[in-house]
Amino acid sequence: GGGEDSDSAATEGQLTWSYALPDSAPVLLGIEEGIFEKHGIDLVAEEAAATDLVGALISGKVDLSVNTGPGMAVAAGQNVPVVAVSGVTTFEEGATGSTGSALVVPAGSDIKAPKDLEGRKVGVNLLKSASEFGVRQVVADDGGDDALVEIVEVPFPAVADALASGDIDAALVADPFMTQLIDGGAEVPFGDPIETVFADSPRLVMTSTREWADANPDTVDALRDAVAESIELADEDPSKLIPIYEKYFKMKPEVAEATQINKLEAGISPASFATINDVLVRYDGIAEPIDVEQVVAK
Amino acid sequence: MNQSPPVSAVRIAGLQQTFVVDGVSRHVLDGIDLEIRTGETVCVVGHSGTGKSTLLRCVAGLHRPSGGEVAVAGRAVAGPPEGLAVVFQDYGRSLMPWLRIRENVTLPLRRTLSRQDRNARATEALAAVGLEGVERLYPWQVSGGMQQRVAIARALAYRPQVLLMDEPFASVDAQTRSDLEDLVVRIAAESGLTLMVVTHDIDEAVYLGNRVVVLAGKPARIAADLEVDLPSGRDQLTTKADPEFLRLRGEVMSLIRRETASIAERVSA
Amino acid sequence: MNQSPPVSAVRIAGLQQTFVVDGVSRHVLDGIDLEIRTGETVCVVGHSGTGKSTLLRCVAGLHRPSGGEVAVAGRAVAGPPEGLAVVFQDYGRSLMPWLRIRENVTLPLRRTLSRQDRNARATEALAAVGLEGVERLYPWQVSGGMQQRVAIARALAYRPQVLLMDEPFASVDAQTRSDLEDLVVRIAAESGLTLMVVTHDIDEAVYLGNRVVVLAGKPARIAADLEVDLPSGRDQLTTKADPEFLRLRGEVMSLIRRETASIAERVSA
Amino acid sequence: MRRRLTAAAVEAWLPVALVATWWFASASSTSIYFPPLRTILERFQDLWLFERVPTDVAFSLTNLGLGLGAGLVAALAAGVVFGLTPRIHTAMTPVFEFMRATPIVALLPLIVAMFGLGVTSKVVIIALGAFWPTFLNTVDGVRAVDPLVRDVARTYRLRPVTSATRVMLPNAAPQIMVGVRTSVSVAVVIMVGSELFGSSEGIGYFILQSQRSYAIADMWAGLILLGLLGYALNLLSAGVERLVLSWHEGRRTGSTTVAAAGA
Amino acid sequence: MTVSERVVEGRAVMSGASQPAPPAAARPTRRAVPAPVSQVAAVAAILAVWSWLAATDQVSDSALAGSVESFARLAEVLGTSESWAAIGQTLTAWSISLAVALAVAVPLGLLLGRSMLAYRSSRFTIDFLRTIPALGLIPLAALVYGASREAVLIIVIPACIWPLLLQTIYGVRDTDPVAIETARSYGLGRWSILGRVVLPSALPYIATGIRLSAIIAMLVAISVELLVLVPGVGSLIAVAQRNGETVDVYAYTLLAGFLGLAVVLLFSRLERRVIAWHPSVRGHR
Ligand SMILES: Nc1ncnc2c1ncn2[C@@H]1O[C@H](COP(=O)(O)OP(=O)(O)OP(=O)(O)O)[C@@H](O)[C@H]1O
Ligand SMILES: Nc1ncnc2c1ncn2[C@@H]1O[C@H](COP(=O)(O)OP(=O)(O)OP(=O)(O)O)[C@@H](O)[C@H]1O
Ligand SMILES: [Mg+2]
Ligand SMILES: [Mg+2]
Repeated sequence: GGGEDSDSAATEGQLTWSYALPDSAPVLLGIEEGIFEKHGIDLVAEEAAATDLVGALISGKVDLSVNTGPGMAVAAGQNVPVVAVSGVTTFEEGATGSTGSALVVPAGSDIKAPKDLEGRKVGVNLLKSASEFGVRQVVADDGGDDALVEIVEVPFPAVADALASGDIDAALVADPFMTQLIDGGAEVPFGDPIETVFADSPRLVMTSTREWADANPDTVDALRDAVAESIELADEDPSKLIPIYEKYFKMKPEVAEATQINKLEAGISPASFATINDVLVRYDGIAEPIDVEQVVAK
Repeated sequence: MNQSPPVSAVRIAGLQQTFVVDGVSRHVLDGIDLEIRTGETVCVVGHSGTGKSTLLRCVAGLHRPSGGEVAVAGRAVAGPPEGLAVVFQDYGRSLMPWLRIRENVTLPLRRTLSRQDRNARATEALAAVGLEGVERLYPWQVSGGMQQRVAIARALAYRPQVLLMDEPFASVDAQTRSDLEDLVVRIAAESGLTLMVVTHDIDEAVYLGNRVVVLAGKPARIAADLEVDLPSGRDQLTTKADPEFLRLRGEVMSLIRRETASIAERVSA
Repeated sequence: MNQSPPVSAVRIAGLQQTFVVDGVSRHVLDGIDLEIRTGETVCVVGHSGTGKSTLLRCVAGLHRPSGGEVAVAGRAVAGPPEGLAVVFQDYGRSLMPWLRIRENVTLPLRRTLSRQDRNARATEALAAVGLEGVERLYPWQVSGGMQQRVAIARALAYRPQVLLMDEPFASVDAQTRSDLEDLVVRIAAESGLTLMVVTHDIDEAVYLGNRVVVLAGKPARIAADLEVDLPSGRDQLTTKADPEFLRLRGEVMSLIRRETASIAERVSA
Repeated sequence: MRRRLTAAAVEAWLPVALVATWWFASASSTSIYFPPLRTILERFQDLWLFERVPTDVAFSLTNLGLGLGAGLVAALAAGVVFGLTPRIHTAMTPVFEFMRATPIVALLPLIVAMFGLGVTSKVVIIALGAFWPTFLNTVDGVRAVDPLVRDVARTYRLRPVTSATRVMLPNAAPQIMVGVRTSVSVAVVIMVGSELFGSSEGIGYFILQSQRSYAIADMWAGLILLGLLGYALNLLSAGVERLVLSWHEGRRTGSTTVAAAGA
Repeated sequence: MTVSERVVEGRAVMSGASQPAPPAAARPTRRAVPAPVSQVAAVAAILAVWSWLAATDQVSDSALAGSVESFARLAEVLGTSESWAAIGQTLTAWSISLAVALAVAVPLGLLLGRSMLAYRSSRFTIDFLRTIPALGLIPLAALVYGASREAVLIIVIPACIWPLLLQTIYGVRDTDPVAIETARSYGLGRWSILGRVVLPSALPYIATGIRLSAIIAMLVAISVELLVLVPGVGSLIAVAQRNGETVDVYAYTLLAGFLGLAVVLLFSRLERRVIAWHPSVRGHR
């Protein structure tokens, strides 16, 4: 059950799950379609803010949450006992053919390759996240010095003006802002650095505390199966996700229609954390590589 | 209404004042007509609560009258007129507690005088009212009577053409009071100041005034307007013993008494 | 110090008061000794700024004296004593602007009386000072003299054993003033009230007091303590014409004058 | 000497007691969000004494100083005008109150769009936040001026500037000061918020980054720094207050009454 | 009813206060522009600036929506039960916070304002805590209480206690010493003086504090809702922002602004009643 005095609707046998990011949509689809019920799981979904995915979990307010691969690594690096129960998406583009995010520059910018970002200012939505690490890594991979790139946090709605005024020279943005910017003439010189860097690393994973996972191995298995089955369903027909976006993320139909979904992947291989370890250690996201066993539920 | 000749410093015509409290009108002044010539001293007497202060405030342009007209130096009063100073009845509250006594006195002089001149004037005016060595104190550090004299000094230092004083000597001892009376008489004579003094001391009214105006009734009207026919070089001893002084004093007293039912009569027990 | 007998309502011994302003000591009261018997009326006179109000505040327990002792009803004063009321010189500020006049008067009665009794007392006391029909106004809606009378009514309604009044009639007209004087004399006689009145009106001091204390000097001491030997059934006309009255009045006046250099002499002209 | 010791003891006992309580209560804490105070203080020493002072602290304090200064000056000027001019007050109140009630978090993109990502937009939102408490108190303080004092100013026909600086502002000063002190702490809070975006340094930035990377002891160390900063700023405003309001304190306490003869 | 009622040419129009009666009809009067007209003019001016900013290329569409669209959308969302539920949730959190703040800050402020000892003892602690930013504590609140109303309250309550506490302390200290001496000399006890003299005299300060805190409570509640996605007006804004629906963002922001305005108007009216005696309300004598 949920936390002892949680005011969520969780009753005996129910599991509460706080979701965030449109990548959660396949799981929500599974709930809608009764897949979780079929596996004997009564999953209640509650939306959470993207910046607050660990707190409620640790305090026992919810049983399950979501996180990103790099986010989990950072948490594990500080000994936060969060484990991945199941994967949902990776950083690769999915059936819709786009990750829905990219690095954009103003029309006519002389930034053509990652190395050109040296000495420039790049806006990202969240620092110390895959966005920042991705940008730094592509610059390094291109033979540049990422220390010369200044990365600042810019809220998506402000990116257009920040680019226009020259406050920043490039920005890593996601939809629907990416499409708006491109429609407005912005250019995408070299794709999505996050995808480039992290590729098949887990993007969205479903998480729980280690304690919970250890105590409920059967439920963990059932959850994995249910997620896998939900993903299969979404993979077969991505259009099924559109009503989910509308219902759970309150998107307008046009926006829901245009929303991209990354590659769906329920499994988490230990190897898939190799890149994350590598990159995060390099950029001080974590002090030393994490033990993958430590972040994936058995 | 006909144009007032410039010789009248204050002209009040058909003045009415009404306050509305909790929806009930309190009619305080009704049809006051009064003309004060330049250089004249008019004392206003009347029992407590008649409307003396209200009248003064209308002249000072602090109340908009409900009816009638007030003109000072020939110009209709809409706000406080130029060259007019007021010594308020509530002198304590009229001093700024954040300013030292000297600064309180020099405050109105900032428009016109240099700092040095201001200070000189303040020292002079304070000395004139018998206050020396208190320039650097705050108003709340001196006694009630001293505060009242600071307020008087402030008005004198301003050198107004028209000076309105509301019970200006109420809080000082008898000796200081007569000294201040003489001071005011002398300044009025020397500088052609037009003076309107509200007082509840009938001796003082007759001693100071060229005219004594008795305010009485509810709403208040001018019950009497008496010329004081005393020699102009007044002094406390001879003037107050003058038979004319005593006659006027008696007359004013009886006029007021007629209007005022004695409290004693009204008290039940 | 020896135990004071209960008959003395107020006993002041060796009272000293010093204010330190900007590091400079201003020595105001020095070695005041005064004993007021129960039921006695003592008037304190002295020129403006001598320290009369300061003395009163020490008796009321509002100032801690710098030296000496004050006892009221045989008990040393540390804070305001029981059964003592004060009418402040600064009456305007002593009324609470957020309370209507009736509530201002009943405020001190809340401890002891029911609402109905309180209101009855207030109405009675207000009537006694000549204020009717103003119970529901706020203090700032009535004239200065009326405010002063509200403060007096509040003190009377409280029915204190010891009443301290600081220039209580300074802002009322002559007629009301004599009525109030008589009222106070009558109440004092009827109820055995011990009264200490600061006044700058020498006539009033002699008329009201069983004793007149003259405060003078810098720092102030008691320059004279005169018994007033007038018949106790006083009235404004006969008492004030009594030769003894006139003699005392003259004596007090000359005592004060001796101490006060006339302002006129000090003004440089 | 003795008196001074007593005064110090009075000031200090509560903070000391609270810190002690925190120290012992957290000593064996294993909660990641509530690390032992000892750990926090160690981090505090490492971080703020004085490694990050020239960068984060200097950056934040500059923004704070500029924003607070601009906000307070604007608040005083506008407060006097509004307080003295009922017509302006009446006309502008709905607009002002509406603006005041608009959540700035929702308008961050607009502010970035208008003032850029640099220091300007940070200073602007700090100024905006610091404006209100002082402004409201100034308006109310000026409007509360004793009517008689206002009459004095009018009859002596003081120049508007004299009237504002010598009469209205000093009269409102006690109330203005409380506004200023609220403004100061609001400004610190908003300074932290302003470093939510477009920053790569600053105390607020540091705290938020620590939080996101689960360096919770660092976050607490940052919060403690802010508290100390707030206290220091308050000392500063209390000093200003002592200067500005000495008359007020004297009148209130009658502090000029001193028992000279060793009573 | 508008705030303009509070001041009509510097005089209060209300029961309890008094004013010189209006001049006789014959007198030429210089009437001011009626309050509503000037207010509408001011609002129109602001709307014009907004429309101009939105219409020109000063600011991109993703940062600023047009004024007409935003108001139209506001009217639309006001027709949905979802918005009303959100308003209800925000107002509940707001009213609880303000009530708690009042219940704590005013008595505590009275105590600290009257007792130098208590004030000195707590000065450091208060100044220290006052400056710890609510924003920094949001994750902690979310940790302990999740995305729930408690998380909002735990942040909002302190945020509105501090200003109110400070205002009360200063208001208490501004009580006229003569008034206190009067009360003392009439033997009023400690508590009577506190309740009958000090509190009424501090009310104008407290009233300012309440108006400050009321808005702070609203702003912080909405911000917490926005950042932690606690249901309420704030979470509506957050969702709209995430989905890039600028018009919605502005519609809900307007909604928040109007909520605040309503609150201020309510308190201004209350204030006029409670401190009818005060010069700022009774106007000019
Ligand atoms: N708080 C204070 N600080 C400094 N000096 C003070 C203070 N209060 C009174 N004094 C000084 O004490 C002296 C006596 O004041 P007090 O008010 O007792 O005079 P008083 O006899 O009542 O005069 P008055 O008749 O004018 O009211 C004055 O010179 C005054 O300056
Ligand atoms: N603001 C006001 N609101 C209502 N009534 C008022 C106001 N000001 C004055 N009054 C009333 O007007 C009347 C006259 O007041 P005013 O102050 O002019 O009297 P006064 O003649 O100066 O009396 P005093 O000698 O006692 O000072 C009083 O009855 C008073 O109640
Ligand atoms: Mg009067
Ligand atoms: Mg005195």
